[in-house]
Amino acid sequence: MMLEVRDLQISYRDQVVASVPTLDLEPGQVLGIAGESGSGKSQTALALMGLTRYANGVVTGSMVLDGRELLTLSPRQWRLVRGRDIAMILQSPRAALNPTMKLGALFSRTLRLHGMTKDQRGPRMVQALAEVVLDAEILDRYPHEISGGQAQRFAIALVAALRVKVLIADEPTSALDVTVQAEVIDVLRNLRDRHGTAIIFISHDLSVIGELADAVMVMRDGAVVEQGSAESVFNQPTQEYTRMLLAAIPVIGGRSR
Amino acid sequence: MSDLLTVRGLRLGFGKTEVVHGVDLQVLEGPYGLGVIGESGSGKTTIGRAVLRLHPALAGSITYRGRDVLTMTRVELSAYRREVQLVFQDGDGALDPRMSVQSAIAEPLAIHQTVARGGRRDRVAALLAEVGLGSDLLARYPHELSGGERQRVVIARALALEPKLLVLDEPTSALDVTVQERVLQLIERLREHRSLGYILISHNLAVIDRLSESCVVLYQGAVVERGRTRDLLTTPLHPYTRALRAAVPELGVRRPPSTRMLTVGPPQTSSVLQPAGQGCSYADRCPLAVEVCRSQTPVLREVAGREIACHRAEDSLSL
Amino acid sequence: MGVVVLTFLIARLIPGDPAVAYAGPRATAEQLAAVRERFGLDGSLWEQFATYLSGVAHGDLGISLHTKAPVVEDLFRVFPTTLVLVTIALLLAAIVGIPLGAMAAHSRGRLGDLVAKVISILMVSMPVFWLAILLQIIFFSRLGWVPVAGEYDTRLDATSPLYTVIGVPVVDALLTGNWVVFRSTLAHLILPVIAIAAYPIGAVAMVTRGTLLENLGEEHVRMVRALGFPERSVFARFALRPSLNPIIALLALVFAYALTNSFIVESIFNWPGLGNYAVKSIQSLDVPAILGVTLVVALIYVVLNLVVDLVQAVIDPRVR
Amino acid sequence: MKDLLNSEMMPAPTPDLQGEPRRRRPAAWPGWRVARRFPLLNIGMVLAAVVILASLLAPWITPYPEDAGAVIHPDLVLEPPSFAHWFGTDAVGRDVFTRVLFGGRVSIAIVVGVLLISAVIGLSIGLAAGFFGGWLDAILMRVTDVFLAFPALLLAVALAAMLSASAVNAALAIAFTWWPWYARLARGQAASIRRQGYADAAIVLGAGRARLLIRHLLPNASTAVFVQMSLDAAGIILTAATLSYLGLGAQDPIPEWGLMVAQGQPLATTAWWVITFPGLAILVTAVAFNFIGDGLQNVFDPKRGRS
Repeated sequence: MMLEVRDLQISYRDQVVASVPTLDLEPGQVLGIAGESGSGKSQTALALMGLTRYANGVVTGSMVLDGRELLTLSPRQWRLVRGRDIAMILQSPRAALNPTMKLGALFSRTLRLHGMTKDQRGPRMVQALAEVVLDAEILDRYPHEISGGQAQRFAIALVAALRVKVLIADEPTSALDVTVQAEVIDVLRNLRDRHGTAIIFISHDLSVIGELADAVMVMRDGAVVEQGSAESVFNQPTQEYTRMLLAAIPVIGGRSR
Repeated sequence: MSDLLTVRGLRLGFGKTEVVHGVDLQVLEGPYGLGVIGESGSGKTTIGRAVLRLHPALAGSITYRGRDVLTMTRVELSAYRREVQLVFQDGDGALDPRMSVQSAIAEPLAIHQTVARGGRRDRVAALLAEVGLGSDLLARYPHELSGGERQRVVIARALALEPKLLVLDEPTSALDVTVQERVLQLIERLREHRSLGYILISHNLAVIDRLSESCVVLYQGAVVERGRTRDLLTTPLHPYTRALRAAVPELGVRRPPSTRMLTVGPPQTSSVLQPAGQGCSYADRCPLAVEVCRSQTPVLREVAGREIACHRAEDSLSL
Repeated sequence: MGVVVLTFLIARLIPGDPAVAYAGPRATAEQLAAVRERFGLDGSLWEQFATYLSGVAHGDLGISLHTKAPVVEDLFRVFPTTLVLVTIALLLAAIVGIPLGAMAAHSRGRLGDLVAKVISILMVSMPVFWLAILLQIIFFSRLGWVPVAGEYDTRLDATSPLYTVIGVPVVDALLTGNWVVFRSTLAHLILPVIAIAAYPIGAVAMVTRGTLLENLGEEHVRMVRALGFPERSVFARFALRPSLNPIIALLALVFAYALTNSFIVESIFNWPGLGNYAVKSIQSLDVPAILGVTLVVALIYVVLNLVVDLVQAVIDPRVR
Repeated sequence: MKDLLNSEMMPAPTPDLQGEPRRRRPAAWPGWRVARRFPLLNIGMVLAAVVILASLLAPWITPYPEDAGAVIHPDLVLEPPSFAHWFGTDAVGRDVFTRVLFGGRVSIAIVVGVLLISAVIGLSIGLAAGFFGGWLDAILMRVTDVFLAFPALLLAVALAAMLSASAVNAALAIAFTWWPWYARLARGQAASIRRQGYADAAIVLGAGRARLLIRHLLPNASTAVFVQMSLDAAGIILTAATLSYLGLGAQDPIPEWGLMVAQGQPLATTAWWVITFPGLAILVTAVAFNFIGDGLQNVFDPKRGRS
């Protein structure tokens, strides 16, 4: 098992906002975390990135990545994990890019931070952009000059260039139009197939998760309600709440006028 | 059946840029739902606002039960707005943060004096009950309500004047799925009980499918396809509608990317939408585009029992 | 244009007869009439305004009643001194205020934040005239650490004569390499600069804290943290840069404020600048001079806004 | 100490066990319980209360109330602080403590007067401009721009010089320079509220302009105006004191803080107390109002925490 999480508990000011008893991830696997607002899914993502401290939260339990315990790492050691082993893409792709920086500058700085020489960086950037079907010309743009879908694909290119083991995608398509959402999902699937990146895909929308996930975890009010393979959760849900979530998804042709 | 609302050749703009280029819509007497499908930038919200004269029209006509809406005087407009109401997307902050639920729902009653002061409290409670909320919420303020509760309050307020026509602008897109389901059920129930006609604006095809008889698909401010909702969504013809339909994730159906009509398109070089000029506005993204698509703007024409603005509609039919 | 009208109206509406002020209380009626004619005070308000307008258009602001020299010349003489004083004070405000605000944002909600905030509020609540007098008493009269009054010790003229380049001693001394006088000018600058800088320091610190915190809560900061950037560069490079524009806008606003405060500080420290000139003009009902001063201030404001727009466009591509 | 400003930290997401989470944001005055978590707000309110009470009660709590007027005690000239004269005596032997307390009445009267005048003028103009837009907006905003192009203090100095020097005229001069700021604030508020969904909703429900203005605009703009007024109280105190210091405000027998500093300035090297205490009074009052304004800002808009 590449990533093993046990008894993870996230709290703010002594109030537990999310607890995850077990979460396992293998290379190339896509785990979908589904839940409505307030379910604790985004808090789980923050904890997996080691970013909870910046929101003054506390994490207990254990998170082991390739045999290495992450929770006991110092902030300095965490920095070397983020961007090398684990990366994250966020819900509002354009807001997630620094408004005063050209995309190329951010890309180049990030690769430099993780030890790539100048000669390595250029080809790596172009290759990664090609993987997400973006022209290298985009490197000369500012975030406000590109569309939301392009921004999200750019963020995925960053992750692809870094060759991380785990990508955490927190509602990566919720702010996008359906057609653009489909593009982003294709690009994520491509990333997984090409580099064997494991993906934790977080969404409020079970049907989007169904497009990509091998395993599914359903959360509610900070607790895990149900988890299992995608087939079992979608086809034979054991919990009433999961059934309700599934039934609530409006389907075309479900009820006709 | 007669028309409740008819929109003809409606053009709308912001400043000098036109964003809606001659749109026709038709809502029959209720219970009847017209779906307006569109993504961001399609002009769908502006159309909804124009129907209520919250946005000025550049050209075209809006007719409500035979009366011309665009030329109404202030008094006529006030009467019109008693019969036509707007339900916003929750995120728009449709409730005044400084008003309690009671005063928010009572506001239209107070303005139009339809219910005497003494009877208002009962009327408000009855409206709340109709949307499935208890009168314990009367003293609450918007920030003390959940998203679903707020949207129900907005609906109750819109119902206070017994409207005949509702404009529902993305009524559930800000809500969690389970809450969305309950709001959809509410709309379904109200349309039958109150014989409501409504324009349902949404990007969610499944919501449109469930709540509308007929629908139009907007792309960059123009209707590209129009027809009976069931036909249009089961066998979409316009390449854009097909792309939309293919992009909708469906549970348990995991299609390989190649079955989508729109996979990852060519790298877009321009972030701004193309100006509406010569040719089909969808040509750049369309897999079926040929020479004529770039030189001539397609107009709506009847193909296989529906209207479609596409030079290659026939070819699309045989795909 | 609006500014010109407003300044003219204010100056004309000041009660008292400027001709009397100029000619003295014992002047005869003929003398007064002569003065009025010479300064164009004899026509109607409209005529006076028209004359004045055409003068402004030609760069002629009339003749000062109290220095009896052309106002334009006076302004060129006194303005650079004030400009140097205020600019140094504002530089100090940026150098002290931005780090102070950044420190507050960094220790948000903890003791450092509270201390920084109390310091900032004390700075903006300080009556500038009182601060100037206190500084003078404590550091000059009591401790004798630094000199006051004037721009430098004029006794030095005997040993190291100062050559005029632009007419501002501190700059002249620097440009001509006159280090003795330069040291003296610096010592003379310390207290006035502190007095003027107090308010800007507090204001800059508060705005820096606010915009930094706003940016630190943005998604793009979370993103670079998630990419593994160290906190130092998250702060200095990724959060501060988008925060600079509000700070720059504030600096421009505060510049105007500091300019007015410099009037008071100048008169307390006997500094031969625009402020001193303005105060004397008001006291002697010197209409052309008052108009000139207000025009200069308004002009600075316009130029400042232009500079701010340019700088903001350089820093933030969204503004372009 | 760790929890000093904890309410400003990122709010912990509190799961709502009844299902959907309810948004928690302070829309209206959130009450004293929250106020207690803002130490500066409390210190500010206590300081302001002390200053206001002390000046209101000055005739009864000062040891020498007659010293607030034009009296001379040749035998008591420039006494240093002592038990009998806490803050010492001035150049004509008047008790500085008494005069400082009485001075508060002048300052508070000026603050209240200026705030009332400028807020009423500024709000009406600004709300009208933001609400109706169009040419009215263009004209009104050009006028306020001209005013704002001027450092307020300079304009006030010029105006005060033009009127005869008195506390009332100083207040009028300040109010005249102050209202454009309210006009701009109110215009911004009106324009932003006008874009909110609830403004459109009210129109659709049939609300006329008057109703929109009174029921929706005013209540929603009031928070920002309130915060601005408390911050401005500090600015007005400072401006008023500066005018008096320049001799353009209250005149001699009136105990005004700025004036007292000006009168004491020539003597300051030998009798530090004549300028120190009036100046401190200005500082403390300004600090109190700034604390309150800053605290209110945090209470109403914790995310932004502008200053």
